[in-house]
Amino acid sequence: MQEMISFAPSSTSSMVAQYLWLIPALPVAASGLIALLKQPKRRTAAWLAIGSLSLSLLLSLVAFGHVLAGWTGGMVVRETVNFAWIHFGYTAVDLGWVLDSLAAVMLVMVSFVGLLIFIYSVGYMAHDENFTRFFCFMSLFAGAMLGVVISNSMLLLFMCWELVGLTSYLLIGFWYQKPSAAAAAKKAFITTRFGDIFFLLGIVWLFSQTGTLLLYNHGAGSLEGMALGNLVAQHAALGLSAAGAIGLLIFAGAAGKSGQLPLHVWLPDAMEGPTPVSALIHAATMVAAGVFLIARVYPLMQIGAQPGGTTAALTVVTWIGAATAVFAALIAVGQNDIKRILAYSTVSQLGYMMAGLGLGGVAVGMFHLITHAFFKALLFLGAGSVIHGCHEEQDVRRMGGLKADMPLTFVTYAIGMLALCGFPLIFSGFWSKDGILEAAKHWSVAKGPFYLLVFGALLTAFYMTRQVCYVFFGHWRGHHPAHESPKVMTVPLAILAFFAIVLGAIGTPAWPWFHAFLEGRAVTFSWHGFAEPGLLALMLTSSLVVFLGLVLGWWIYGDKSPKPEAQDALEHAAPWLWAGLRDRLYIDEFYGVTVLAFYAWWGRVADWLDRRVWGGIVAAVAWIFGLWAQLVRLLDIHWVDGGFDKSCEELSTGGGILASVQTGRVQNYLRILAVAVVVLAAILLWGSRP
Amino acid sequence: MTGFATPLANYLLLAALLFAIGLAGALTRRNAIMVLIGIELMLNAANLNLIAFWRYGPHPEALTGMMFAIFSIAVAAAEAAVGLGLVIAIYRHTNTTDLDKMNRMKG
Amino acid sequence: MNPVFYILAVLTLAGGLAAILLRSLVHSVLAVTAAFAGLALVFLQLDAQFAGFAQILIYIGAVAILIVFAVLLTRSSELPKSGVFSNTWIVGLVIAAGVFAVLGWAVLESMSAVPQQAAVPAVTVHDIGNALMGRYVLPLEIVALLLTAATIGAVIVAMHEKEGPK
Amino acid sequence: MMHDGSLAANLDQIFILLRDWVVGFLPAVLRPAADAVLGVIAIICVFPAFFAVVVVLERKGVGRIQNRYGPNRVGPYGLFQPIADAIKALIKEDIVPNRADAVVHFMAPLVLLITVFMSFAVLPVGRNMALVDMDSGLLFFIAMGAATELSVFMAGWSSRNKYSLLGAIRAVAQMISYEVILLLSTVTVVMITGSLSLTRIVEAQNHFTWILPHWFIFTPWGVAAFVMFIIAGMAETNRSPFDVPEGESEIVAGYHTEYSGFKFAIFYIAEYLSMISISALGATLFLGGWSAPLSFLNWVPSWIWFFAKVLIAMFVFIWVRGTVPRIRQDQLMNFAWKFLLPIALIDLVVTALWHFMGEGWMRWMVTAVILVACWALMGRLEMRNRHIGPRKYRYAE
Repeated sequence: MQEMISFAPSSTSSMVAQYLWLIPALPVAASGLIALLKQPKRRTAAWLAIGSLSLSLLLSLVAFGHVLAGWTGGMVVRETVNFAWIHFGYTAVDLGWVLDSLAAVMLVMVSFVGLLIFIYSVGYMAHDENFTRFFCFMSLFAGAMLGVVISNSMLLLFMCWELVGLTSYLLIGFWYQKPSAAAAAKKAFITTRFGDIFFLLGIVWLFSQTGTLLLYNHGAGSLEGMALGNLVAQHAALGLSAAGAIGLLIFAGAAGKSGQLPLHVWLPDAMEGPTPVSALIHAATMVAAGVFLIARVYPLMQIGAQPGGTTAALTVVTWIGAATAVFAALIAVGQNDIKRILAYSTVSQLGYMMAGLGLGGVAVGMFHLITHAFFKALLFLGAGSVIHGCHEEQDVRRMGGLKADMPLTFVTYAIGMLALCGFPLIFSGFWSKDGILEAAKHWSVAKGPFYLLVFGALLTAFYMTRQVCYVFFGHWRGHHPAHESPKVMTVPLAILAFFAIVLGAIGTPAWPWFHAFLEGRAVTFSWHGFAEPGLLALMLTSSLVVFLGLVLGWWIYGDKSPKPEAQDALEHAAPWLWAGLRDRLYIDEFYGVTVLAFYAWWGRVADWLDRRVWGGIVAAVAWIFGLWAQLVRLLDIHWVDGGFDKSCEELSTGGGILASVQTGRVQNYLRILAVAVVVLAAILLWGSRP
Repeated sequence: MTGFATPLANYLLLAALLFAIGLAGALTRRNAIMVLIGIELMLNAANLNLIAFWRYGPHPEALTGMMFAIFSIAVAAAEAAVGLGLVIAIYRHTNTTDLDKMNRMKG
Repeated sequence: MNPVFYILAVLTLAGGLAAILLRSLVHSVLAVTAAFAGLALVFLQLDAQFAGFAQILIYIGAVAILIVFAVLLTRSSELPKSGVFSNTWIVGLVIAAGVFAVLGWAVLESMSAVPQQAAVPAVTVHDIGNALMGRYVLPLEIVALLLTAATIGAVIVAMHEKEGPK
Repeated sequence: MMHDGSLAANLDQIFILLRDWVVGFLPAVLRPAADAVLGVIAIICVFPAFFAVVVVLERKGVGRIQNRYGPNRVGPYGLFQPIADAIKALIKEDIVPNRADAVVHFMAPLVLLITVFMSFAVLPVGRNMALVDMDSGLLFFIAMGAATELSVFMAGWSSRNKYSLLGAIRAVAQMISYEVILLLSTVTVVMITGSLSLTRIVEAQNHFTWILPHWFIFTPWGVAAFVMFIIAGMAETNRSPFDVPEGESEIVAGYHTEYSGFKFAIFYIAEYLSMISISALGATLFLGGWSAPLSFLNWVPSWIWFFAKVLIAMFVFIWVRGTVPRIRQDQLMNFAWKFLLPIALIDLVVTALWHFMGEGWMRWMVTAVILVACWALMGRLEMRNRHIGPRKYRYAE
């Protein structure tokens, strides 16, 4: 790290920015240390991880305060620290980090949620023998994620991005002895890689066009004026500008990470990992990384848009987001695994965020990201607590009536659920989702997304109600009676619940503090925020939709706890639809018969090539050399060896002769010595005679 | 103790004779210890040469010969210690100090 | 001509001869000690006080004692049945004579070349000390190291497998 | 104190004047030789006489210590006892064991006596009263001391007697071990004065601040060196408590078991003479030789001071002999190699410190502290490992 500092050239960047690298570095270092620990050293590992992350949180808060101070001072803070990593030829590979409002917000969110989940998992993983390994991976993940957040160079971002992917793989397959877990891990890894290929292509293209990897570099970065101008000027295929094309490539990467259609398949399976992992990685932070990425490269997507208008790239993002939202919500209705339901809801919420980005700009999407991070983490931890309490039971049909057994979990879970549904006015989810809907309503291109998103909202409310009814209402249908979880698990729940409520306050139309902060505008409080045309109507409709969903859910599933074996209520009504929903609309099967089948066929072809063609060539070469070797061997035996043995005999006989001089008697040697001296001296003297 | 005029040659001859005697002792006696004694005598002869040349040399104040002699005396002491140690060790293994009997290293 | 030198020379040579001729090993040790003493006196006569006394201190005080101990430890003090001279003693004698002949010849040859007279050098022990601590400090250190190594080596070599060094 | 005509000066230099007067009668050619001869005669007469005094002193002193009268028959207070002893020794039969090695048996005491006498040659008995003022007198003295070992061995080996041989081997081993200590303890003085010449060393101590002399024993390193010197001296001369080589209880009388009559007397004399010479050296090195103990006592002839100091040293020898019990062989060796040697080396370092730290109370503090600390530390160590230390007696049960 030392040379980073010494490299850091920008004298303008403040102390805070100079030392920003500490925030990701601390957890990474912690994970390194934990990796060196012995397995039974649980307390040390936990303390290292939590301590380092809380330090990072502290620093993040400092950074946030720094940006905040700058903003209230009325200027947009964007400090970068860049340095050349490798020089070759005239170009250099630059790395660097940036501190702006976006990064600051994400830093605080990631480190805060991460810390809570760390504390939670101390309780959750208490009985796991690989406790230390778990925390090693977790802190590595935290470090990588924070790295993604602060990185100012496409390359650094990609490194951290891949590191995040790796840790996600490791943690999904944490219980590698379960075949399903191992498979899920592989699936996640491969699918996300698939997206990352496009991402890498985008990066390369960007680098080749702009000649710099840095995003912001005092006007010379690839996201700043001149470079963007060039990018938008030149045209790629099918009417896209280079900027748009690159944007779409990067979006492909983001889609892979954020489980957008059609790459969402890995995310539900990822629930095979421990629940804290699901909460941290697959709900709050990593999956949000895709959204964050789009937000980060937003200028690239946005450039070339007329005021009020939009660009092709953003349109694509919007449509995919909206589609994903509805699609995943639909599937979520048909699931019975508590965590899978949440997983699909995550996917759909991510769809919302993407749509928000595409429709209303960075602030809208990011606001939903932040709020969602909190309440979804809350929901997952609640689910974990439920699973913990029900002795690793995950099927919602085998639960029920837990609101009596686990009151604290119930309350917090309910809060999270309402926030997710977007229960009006009180809960943060309402405001963030409302922002998206509003943006959709005013979208100039098409009304489609708006209706999709509204329908998604309805579904969200519905399937969450269904889940809660199954889990908390009715009577207990499991085997062993459930029990409330320990403090170390419930306290984080409470904290998250608190934030799930209050966070909404910073994004209301009356006081859009968050949006202003991100866009660097001044903010004032005024009720007139609500006075915009149609806003109230919209709020009303969305509230109505939510209520409709809740009521529908309660009406269908209500307080009647059906037998686990019994058919689902919807199944009665429309079996074919239900089957589709239950089987996730056959996406996996579709991939099975297309992609996987193709790969299998190609594998067979390659195998045939290997055996027949290349194998044959290799065998032929080997045979020729074998023949040659035989020839050489004959030569060796009959010719070379003979000569060698002869010479050896000669040597030994000669040695024997010489050895006879070695009488082994000191005095003989002494005599010979003396004689030699005499002779030499005599010669010397004789020579030196005048 | 300054002698009036003993020529250098006398000292050299004395040294030569002593050296020869030492050598004879080393070559003719059976006992290993006697060989060591002979070697000591030879070393002493060499020392005598050094001192004599120092005394009669052009630059006695440079002390070269003297130093050489002193160092060689020290080295001789070390040599005696190690040599006798070896003799004792050999005696321990083969109960003899007779060199004619010690020809294990015969080639 | 100086009688002192001849007396000393005779003493030294007699010591040496006795050392190699006497049959009893202890006697020859004593004789060689006499030779050492005579040589030390010759050093004194050569105005090399320091060297002379060092000679006495080391050879008579240390080496002779060392040899005596070796003699006692190897039970060589009583006379061996087979004679004290090796079977081929005559060869050794001839060679020694040859060496002496060559050396003497060399000395006589170079008689004219070397100076036969010299002023008494004004060298005090102080100068020797300065030289040892100045020009010759490195050799001094090396010799110190050598002596230490030699001592340890001798102890280890002579050490009996079980009990400590004698 | 130059040689002016004053009475004190004449008294101080009386022997020199005497010699010059005697030599004055001879032709100039023979004078150097005559000087030497006279000096030798003086030594041969004076020190045996001194020896006689010491013997009486010892026998009476030890008698007092052991709570008996000691010799009190011959002459007043038994003062003529040594003369009687001498006569007895002379008229006794001189026995040589018949399997003994006659020549060596005869030579051993002579060699001993000669070397001991020679060592007196360099001692400055008084102001410019050293027989030969050698540039490296100290080295000569030590060399002579080393030469005595051989004679001891000769004595032990030649008289075909296992006790003698054992005693001789013990004696030689002990002498070699303690010679190292002796040498190292004297080196400190050489380091300070920068000279091996004994007269020069005495001159270096012949100064006074106010009335107090600059003797080396009045410095921390000096004290340490002096104590070690005395201990080593006792061991060198096989005195109690280091008289293992002639321990009556174990080996009859050590290397001179087989000696009797006059030869034995010579051993006896030689032992005491070497004792005297060692204590004389000690007085010369540490007690300021012939210099006066207090500045205003300068008028007293220097040789009186010298002999007084030697006498005091001798008394210490006798005193120790009377009080301290004999120590075991292994204790003796361990004491030499594991305790005295390290301390001696440390003392060398300390002396160097003293030399380079320059004037002032500081160097007194530092050197003293270092020495005491090391001494205490080593002592603890040795006691804990029980190499030296209190012996456990097992009484008859």
